Amino acid sequence: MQDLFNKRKAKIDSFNKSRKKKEFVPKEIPEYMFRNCPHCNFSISYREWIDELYVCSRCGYHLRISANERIRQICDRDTYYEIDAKVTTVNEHDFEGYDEKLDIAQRSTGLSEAVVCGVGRINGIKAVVCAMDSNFMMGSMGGVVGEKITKSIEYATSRRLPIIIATASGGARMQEGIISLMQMAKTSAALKRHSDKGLLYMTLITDPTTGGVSASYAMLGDIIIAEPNALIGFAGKRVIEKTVNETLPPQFQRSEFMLEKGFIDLIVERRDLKSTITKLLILHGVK
Amino acid sequence: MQDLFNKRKAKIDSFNKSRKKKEFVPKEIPEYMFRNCPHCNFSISYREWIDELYVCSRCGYHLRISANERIRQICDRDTYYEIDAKVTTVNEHDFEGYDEKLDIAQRSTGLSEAVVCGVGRINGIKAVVCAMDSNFMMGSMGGVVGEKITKSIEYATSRRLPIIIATASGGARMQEGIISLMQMAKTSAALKRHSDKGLLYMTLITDPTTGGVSASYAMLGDIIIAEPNALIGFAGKRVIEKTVNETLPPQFQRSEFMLEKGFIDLIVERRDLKSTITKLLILHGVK
Amino acid sequence: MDYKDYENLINKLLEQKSKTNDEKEKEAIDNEVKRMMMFAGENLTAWDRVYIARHKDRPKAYDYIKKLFPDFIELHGDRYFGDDNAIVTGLATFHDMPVTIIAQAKGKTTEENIIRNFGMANPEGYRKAIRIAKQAEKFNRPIITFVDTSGAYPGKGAEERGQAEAIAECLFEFSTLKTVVICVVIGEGGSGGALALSIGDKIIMLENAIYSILSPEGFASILWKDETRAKEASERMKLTSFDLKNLGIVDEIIKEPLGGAQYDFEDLIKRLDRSIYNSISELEKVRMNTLINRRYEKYRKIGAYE
Amino acid sequence: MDYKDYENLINKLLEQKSKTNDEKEKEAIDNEVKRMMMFAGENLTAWDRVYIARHKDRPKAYDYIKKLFPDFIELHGDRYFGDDNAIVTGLATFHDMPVTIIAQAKGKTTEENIIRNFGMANPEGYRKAIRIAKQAEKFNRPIITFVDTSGAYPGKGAEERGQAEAIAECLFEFSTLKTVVICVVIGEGGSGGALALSIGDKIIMLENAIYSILSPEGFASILWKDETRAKEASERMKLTSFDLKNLGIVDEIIKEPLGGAQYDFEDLIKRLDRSIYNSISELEKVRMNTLINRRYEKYRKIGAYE
Ligand SMILES: [Zn+2]
Ligand SMILES: [Zn+2]
Repeated sequence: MQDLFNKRKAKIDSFNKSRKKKEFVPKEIPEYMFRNCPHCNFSISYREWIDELYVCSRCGYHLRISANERIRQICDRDTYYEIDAKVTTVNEHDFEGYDEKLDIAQRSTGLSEAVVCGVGRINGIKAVVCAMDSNFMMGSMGGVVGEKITKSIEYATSRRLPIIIATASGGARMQEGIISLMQMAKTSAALKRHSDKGLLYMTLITDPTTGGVSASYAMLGDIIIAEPNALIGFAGKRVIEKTVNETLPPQFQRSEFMLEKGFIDLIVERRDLKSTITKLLILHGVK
Repeated sequence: MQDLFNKRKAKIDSFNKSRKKKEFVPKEIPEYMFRNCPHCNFSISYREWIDELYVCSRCGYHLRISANERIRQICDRDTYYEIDAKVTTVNEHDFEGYDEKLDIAQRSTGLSEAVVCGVGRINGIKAVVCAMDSNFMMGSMGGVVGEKITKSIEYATSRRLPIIIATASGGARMQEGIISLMQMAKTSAALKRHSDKGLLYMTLITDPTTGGVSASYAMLGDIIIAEPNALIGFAGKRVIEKTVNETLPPQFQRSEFMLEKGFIDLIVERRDLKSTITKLLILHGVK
Repeated sequence: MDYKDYENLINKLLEQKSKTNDEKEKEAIDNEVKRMMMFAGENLTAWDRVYIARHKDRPKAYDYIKKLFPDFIELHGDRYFGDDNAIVTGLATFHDMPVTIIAQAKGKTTEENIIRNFGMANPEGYRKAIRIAKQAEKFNRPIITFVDTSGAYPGKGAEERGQAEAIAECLFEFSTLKTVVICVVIGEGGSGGALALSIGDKIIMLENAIYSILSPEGFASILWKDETRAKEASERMKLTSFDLKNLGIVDEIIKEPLGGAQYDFEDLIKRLDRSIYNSISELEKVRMNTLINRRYEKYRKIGAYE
Repeated sequence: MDYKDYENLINKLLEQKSKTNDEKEKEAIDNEVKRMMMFAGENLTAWDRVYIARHKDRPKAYDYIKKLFPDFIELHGDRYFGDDNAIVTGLATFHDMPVTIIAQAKGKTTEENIIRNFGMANPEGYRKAIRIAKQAEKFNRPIITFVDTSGAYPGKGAEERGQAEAIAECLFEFSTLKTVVICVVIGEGGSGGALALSIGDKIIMLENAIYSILSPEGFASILWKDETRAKEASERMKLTSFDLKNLGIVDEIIKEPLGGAQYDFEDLIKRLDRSIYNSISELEKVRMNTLINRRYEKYRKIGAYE
């Protein structure tokens, strides 16, 4: 047991060390020189994908990106450092197959969990920035994700900093059961304390943000920004279709739809994201 | 000018004096011994109307009642006294025909204005109670109504009393123009101060409550009670029908409909009104 | 053999009993029924509790309200969009003290369930809960919530009107509500829809109630793509009152009569009444800041890692 | 002759001018136009101002926003039901200071008016305004509202979703909002729908804007059962900026160029900018309690009788 923990800890430590060097080598680089746009099928060189922030230069489709790439796009170079990066599960999860799944997710993403939390500067303005990674077990929220998010919020509260969370999550981490559910309460309560201090919380909702993450911190931003065409909702489309016995339109639960329904403040394209966040920080008196 | 004012003042004074004696002779007594229910056409003796609080014993239809009758039904006998009863227009209203209309309304109702405001006890519990009278120029709200309501709210605030307002109004007093409109702001602001002191405000919405009164104090109760089948809305039915070009169902804007739409806490029949108000006062810690 | 199978057997025995005139046979049946009840009731699996928690005869929120708060006055509406019958809110006196009730109300009959949407709330239900809770705060009334839902309603309109936002807002607002909040899980406590009304200073759970991240069927379907493995899922989900007490999520378990709450409801009510009363009395002595901090810590420590 | 008739004459003269090559005639027309503009513009009746206030070419909220707040970021939605395009809300910097904008936005074209529902808000518009205003309070941003609506939308859905409640809530919340609120009446200020966004510390009104309990047409229709007597009604309604200043409802009038705001918008903007800036600077010096008390007294004294 303790062995397992040490092993994982060592792995993460070594990853953290190695990451420093690799920071500006986006890991989205595919094996092939070209990657087609999943939406319009246009063939785009990976150099262009990188330059265009993983937005299709032809149709504007926003590719899902990793947590680290997200942070690179938002924060000033060399200003971001993780807080409580090493938080990881100390309990043995007795749910069959979970450890293996975690292990695979960790290896394939190079992350210890589905969220990266830290402090950085955005055009010089200091802020806590958390980014979820949908490549890590669909960005599902278990105890560690909830804990890291909560610690980040508490960090922001105690230092009177704004916090920005980029969400990307399929919902709760089923394997952790009720512990996972309770993270909704924990993160929301931490945000209430942050808000009561008059501090700014912005959410950046990215594709997909559903289930327990949508029904907690994703929807609690003073300002809720969404990327174009991101899926945002509580229940899954299939569940809803089964419940109401009708086929839902393709725009259902998408950013543009949810803006019309009154739940999104603004939709921002990736190329304007950093400048918009900066302006919003300034407009909220953050310096 | 001053003459006119003195004349009206004298009239009101004499009315106020005379009212003391007449207090328990309901003025709804019709000239004939029987009055048919306007809803089911059942013939009911006026003795029965009085005994049944002007509710049809056959179909339950709630007749519109005067402000004084409302107060009689809510407050303990001999406990109610008016506050600022003499507030009346000192300015000459230069709107043609308005003085005459006021005069007729005053003569026919025996009231100085469309609302009676005062303090009484409800099963022993002290409360400010205001009742509007739809017989007085359709219960329209002009400067005097707004002023009397505001003074009553301020009285309740300063003495830490709950306030109950029974609304019955066709809306703003057109003849007073913008002054009338501003009463919405004035009364709402007074209620905000009352609420910020942690005090209880209950509205009793009676038929009809529309326009400026509905869009101000009628809808601001901590608890909003409605009488059955009362008309409650902002815009008039004909205006809406003209706007949307369809015929509205008969239950549209009625208490039961508005409860379903989430704007009414509870519908209470007249015979249960006093006991319900009493219970609600107690449940809000008023003694 | 599941509890449900015993129940079927018992029902058959009782039917047999009603047809016979033989006093001896009747007595034998009674003894057998008793024995089976004892055996089945004392060896309940998680899956059995799922069955009992959802049982159509199990008392629903309104049954508790009627017994515990006979002078209950229902208050309606969210003041935005509608009045959601899946969540019932109102005021009552409890041991001479004004209290606010917020309850997820399943129906007992099909007709009632249609009106109550089978206890699955829409956003307006959660918004009504927030409105009523804020009034409780304003007037210093303790709040008692009753949790009994398979989850928030996954409907089209619910999504359009912000189910996620409404639930999040509940979690947000209840976390610092300046009044004592007691939550009682009486039946099914499923997913965020149940969690929204479970943020309080004391969580009481009936012995056979369940509480989980989602239904065992949904769990099996998501993890194993096989809804029929719900029974298996339930055994792993730690959804019984005992599991949740061990995890520190539930503070107190109210023992149920053999077979479930409906078998001796009066007695259960007596014990629940005492438990709620004691909880409020105790918590009302705590300074408000301390209460809010403790509430925060209660949730804060769940899933906290070094 | 109404202002509208002069406008028609002028338009005809200008058309005539465009067809001639005779320089002398052109000059004569220019002089005549000038003379007529002067005469008409300096003798405006209330009904003329109603016409000008509603003029399709009159600058609308978006025109003011573009000029006064070039870095405006629009924020959407009430977080309950929808995003109402009849009310536009957002943030901007104004003289290096973050401000919140809440504006009733009529359109200039039919297409835009259909999107903006002709500037007539639904309840979600007022609820968006409240949400954005409360954020302004949280982050200490002054609020600038732009009032331009014939009234709240009298639609079926608007009633069902609580138009009355939404407006009342605006009046209630704005009355103690702990931040400076400046209201600018730029066009039509009609009924409770306009009042909802007119609760502030300083009410600025453009010279030719109107503000009234309802439209002159509605007024005539209610009082005299005759909509066609709107012109007569307008003269009695005290709806001009000068009337409202006399009544103590409006604090400052911004003079418009001859013929209305569109004839020299740049100049108007310059003066409006200065007026808003001065108002905020002055009011920001006032202690918050004093500000709120003064705001209360401002409305308190209207229609106060002995
Ligand atoms: Zn593409
Ligand atoms: Zn009748």
